[in-house]
Amino acid sequence: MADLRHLRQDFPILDRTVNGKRLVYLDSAATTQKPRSVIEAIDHYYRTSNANVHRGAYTLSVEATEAYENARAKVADFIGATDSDELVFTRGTTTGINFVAYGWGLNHLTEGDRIVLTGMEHHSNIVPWQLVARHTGAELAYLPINEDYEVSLDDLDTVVNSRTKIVALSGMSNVTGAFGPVAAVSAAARSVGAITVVDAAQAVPHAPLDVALLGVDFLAFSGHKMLGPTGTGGLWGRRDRLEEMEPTEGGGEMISDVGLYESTWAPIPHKFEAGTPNIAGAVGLGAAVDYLSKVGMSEVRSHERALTKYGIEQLSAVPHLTIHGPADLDNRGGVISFQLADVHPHDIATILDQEGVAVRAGHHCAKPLMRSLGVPATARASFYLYNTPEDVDALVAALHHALELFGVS
Amino acid sequence: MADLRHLRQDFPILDRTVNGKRLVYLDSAATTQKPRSVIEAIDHYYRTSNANVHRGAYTLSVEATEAYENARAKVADFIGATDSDELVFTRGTTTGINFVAYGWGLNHLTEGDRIVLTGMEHHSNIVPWQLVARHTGAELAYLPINEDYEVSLDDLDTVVNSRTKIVALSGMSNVTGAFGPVAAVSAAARSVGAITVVDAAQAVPHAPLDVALLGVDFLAFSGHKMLGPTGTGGLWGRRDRLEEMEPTEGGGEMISDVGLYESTWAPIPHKFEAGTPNIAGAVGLGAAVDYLSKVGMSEVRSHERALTKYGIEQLSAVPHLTIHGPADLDNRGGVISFQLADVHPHDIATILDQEGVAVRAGHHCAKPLMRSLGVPATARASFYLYNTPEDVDALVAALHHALELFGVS
Amino acid sequence: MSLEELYREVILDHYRNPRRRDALAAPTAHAEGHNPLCGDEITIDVAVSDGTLTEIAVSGQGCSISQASASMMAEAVTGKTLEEVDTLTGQFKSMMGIGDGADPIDPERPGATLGDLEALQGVKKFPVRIKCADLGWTTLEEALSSD
Amino acid sequence: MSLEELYREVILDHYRNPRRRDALAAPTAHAEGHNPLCGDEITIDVAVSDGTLTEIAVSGQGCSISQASASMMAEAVTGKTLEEVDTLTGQFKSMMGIGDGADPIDPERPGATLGDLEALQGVKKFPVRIKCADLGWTTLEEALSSD
Ligand SMILES: Cc1ncc(COP(=O)(O)O)c(C=O)c1O
Ligand SMILES: Cc1ncc(COP(=O)(O)O)c(C=O)c1O
Repeated sequence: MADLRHLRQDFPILDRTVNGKRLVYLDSAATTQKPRSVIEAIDHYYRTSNANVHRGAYTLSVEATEAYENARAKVADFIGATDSDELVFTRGTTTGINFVAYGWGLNHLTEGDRIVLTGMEHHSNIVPWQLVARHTGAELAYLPINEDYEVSLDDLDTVVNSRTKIVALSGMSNVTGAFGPVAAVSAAARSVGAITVVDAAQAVPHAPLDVALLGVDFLAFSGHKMLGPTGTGGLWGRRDRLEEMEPTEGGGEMISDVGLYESTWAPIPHKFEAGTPNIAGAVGLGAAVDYLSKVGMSEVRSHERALTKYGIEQLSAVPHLTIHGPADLDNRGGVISFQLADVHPHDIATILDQEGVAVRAGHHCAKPLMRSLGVPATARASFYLYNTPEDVDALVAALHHALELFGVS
Repeated sequence: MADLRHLRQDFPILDRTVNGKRLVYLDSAATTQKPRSVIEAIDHYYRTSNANVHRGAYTLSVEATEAYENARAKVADFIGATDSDELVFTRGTTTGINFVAYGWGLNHLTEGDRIVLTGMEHHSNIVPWQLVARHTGAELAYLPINEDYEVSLDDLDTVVNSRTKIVALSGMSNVTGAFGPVAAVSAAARSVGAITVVDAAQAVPHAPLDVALLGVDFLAFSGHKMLGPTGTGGLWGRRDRLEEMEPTEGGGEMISDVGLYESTWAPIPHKFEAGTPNIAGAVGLGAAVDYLSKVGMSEVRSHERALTKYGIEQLSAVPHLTIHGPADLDNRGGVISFQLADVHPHDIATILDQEGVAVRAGHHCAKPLMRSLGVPATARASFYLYNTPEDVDALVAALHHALELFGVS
Repeated sequence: MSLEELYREVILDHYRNPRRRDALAAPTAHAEGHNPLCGDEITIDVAVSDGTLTEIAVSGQGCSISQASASMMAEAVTGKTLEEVDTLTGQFKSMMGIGDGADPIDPERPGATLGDLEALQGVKKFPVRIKCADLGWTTLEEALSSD
Repeated sequence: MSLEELYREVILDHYRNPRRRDALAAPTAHAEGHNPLCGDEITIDVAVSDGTLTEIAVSGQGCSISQASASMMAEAVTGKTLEEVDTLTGQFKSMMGIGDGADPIDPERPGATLGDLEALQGVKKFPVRIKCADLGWTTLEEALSSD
């Protein structure tokens, strides 16, 4: 396992205790902890350069604009975008997907057109399409998951049919950890002239990714899931797609001219950034990307792969424990959902919390997937670069305690 | 003048120099500086309690949820809302107005309906309505400004006619400082069954405000213009209006149930908060509101009123200087836009910057208003609680230098 | 805060063997409750006649606390007058530290008024789980008010 | 960074008395430039015949730098071949520290190649204003490429 243990000291929160125990944070799929460099970048911004960006002819505003646009360049570079105009700052993955749904979907879909999703999507990649389908008369169709928890490609050619205009899928499930078949699906989409939208909330933070090679049209991700501040994220889009997309928020900064009755838009990416942006957030996200780049995304991936291997092994040895997720480590990331006997996931979370172990319990904003799994909720442990095998051990020990409390043996 | 000089030490950035001079920050209408308590609240959140909110059964997540929801209660209370469910966290005023335009406007407007705006609106309170008008076939109508830079009520009863469904106006212009006639206009709106939407970006930060007394339906404001973090804001709406409003972003947290083809929504305010919110931002905004409450909003207002009086007096004594804004101090806030001879506003900003004085130059995201004023751009000085008469003096001295450089006497 | 105090045997028993699950032949009211924060669900049918809650059927899914609380509640309210149900609901909420406090209980001896339901008092020390314990009761209130 | 270096007399003169404002009788190309960051605007008409920029008309509004730069540019390019205009544009951008550097100038003696335009070299020390100085040139490039 790539030993990244020395990184833990960069994360102040990992020093705290919970219920008298060392904090064992296993909920990075929900949001990640922040290294000192990110916290300090925000702090430094407010103490030295805070001003509104653009249209400012004074030093502070120039500094703030540079900090903001430099962050854009860094984040664009991090995902392999050669043109930083293709990177729109958003509040998170959810906002990014909604922008595409409303901004591109609304004016490209008509009655009877098809939007294809998969059976493992997060609500963020379902609800916006339902809303847009309702507005346009388009229909939704799903690529289901198979018994290996992977998106089934059996009916790819019939599901992605000639009426299909948009295919939207996750790069990695936040429930099962399964990678989405982005390459196969986007090829099918291209062959019928449809665009591909990737929900990369779990993909961008955990492995090297290069949008220039992916062959997709849009890709949305969240800054707060990759060491960055809350309220940040990015939407990458191919230049021509962004240019044919309508803005979904109107206001300052996104305009070229405003008349009483008509307005014209600024060039991309500003067209999609109405109003004062989350400047300190972007600066913090830039620092997060610096941190990740220094560690190296291949290191992050191999660390998590090894930790997932260890986690699956150890959890599989816990009696009455079932894991919902692919066995193939090359086809999954560091998210492990499980059931433990008849102990409800919320009870698991409460019991683990007493031992300082933080896991998430619930439907993980993926109710349709939960229905396929046949469970209303799971408990979920998810890893990041700061986790260690000892964290897995603490989890396993606490699960044994849960079995005891529930009198299961 | 309410002497708030002692507050300056709470703002670390005010210690910095710009081009070798003391920073004289006169651009608070664009964004405000942050007191130490706000910067530290964000820092503290990330160091001790960072986790995703809601659906978390572990300690950290409960703490984060409490911090987030406590911030909501504080902000709601700050604007006089008795029911904190009526306060939706947004990214800023722009997002708030867009939510109302798309969420309420789209499903309440039909062809031929009217949306009434005023001649002194910010692009944020124009462009969303233009977009929604285009989608619905509604028309826009304007209450113009008069020679005192105030919204003219002469034709109120004919402009706000029986087809009017929405009236949207600013509580205070970010260009002229003029207060908007919210009471008169909302009464007219009510009498024809229209709703009133207030752009309170410049109103909430600078004077006491009580939504329970205002008699309006929606009110949007920005956290970053009231000492809070960038990327924060609030949309207040009357409960019944929020309930009849559609969500404009779909995703996690805002749902009650999600099926493959249909979903149902969570109760307000969560219905409007799709995805992971800007948790640290909300916490910082809560700290900002604590700070302002401690100072007292009446104090803030009287300090700014006195400073504006002094500013207008001193600026009026500068040769070749014209102020665009009402003379009546009871009808205006601490924003002073001006022209100086034939020195272009950008040149003014550049020259002032050499003296450490930060003012904004441009159209201030209010192009229609600039056209009424007959100028393409103005220079603008705007005040907040940390400004002093010495700041005005530094501004005036630098303006004299500008006249010299341009050889005007 | 001890977990043993939370997961009392009687709670696990109600969780595993929930009472009053059988559908009613002739319900007079119905409500569905949902805890959006965790996803727990409770569905309630009641039959009320002459001011008395004569029968109740509970179904749902969720954590041990929400399901056990609803099950115990079902036992406790059957055969009671609506007024008694109302008082009991108030007393339960008092024990949880929520509600309007109009129906206080003796905090030293909750069992004296609440019987088996006393077992749920450990929940109070786990604030996130209070909503779980309360879900059945809130759903019952809704069913009775929709009547 | 001295303001006196930025606001040279020749710049203020071009700002106040912009050259080549008269509309062209028969323009062969047209472009409108806009600096979204500050709102400055430049509109250009040109007449090109036999590879030579025979006439130009400039209008617009904005800061002294953008307007003076466009005015000086108009003077400088009139009567030049398109190739010469292209080289001059490259040299101007080199002086501003932008562009591809294909047309270098002697940094010690910019006036040797740029003449009056040399007065704009102070702009380089005010990074926000570089876009202002460049606006006219970019607009001219657009007009010529739309040809
Ligand atoms: C009057 C007015 N309305 C709206 C806005 C937009 O606010 P924000 O940029 O925070 O969305 C501003 C600030 O620029 C403003 O001054
Ligand atoms: C796969 C996936 N998509 C989308 C989201 C939504 O991200 P955000 O809440 O940052 O908008 C998440 C995170 O919850 C996720 O895991």
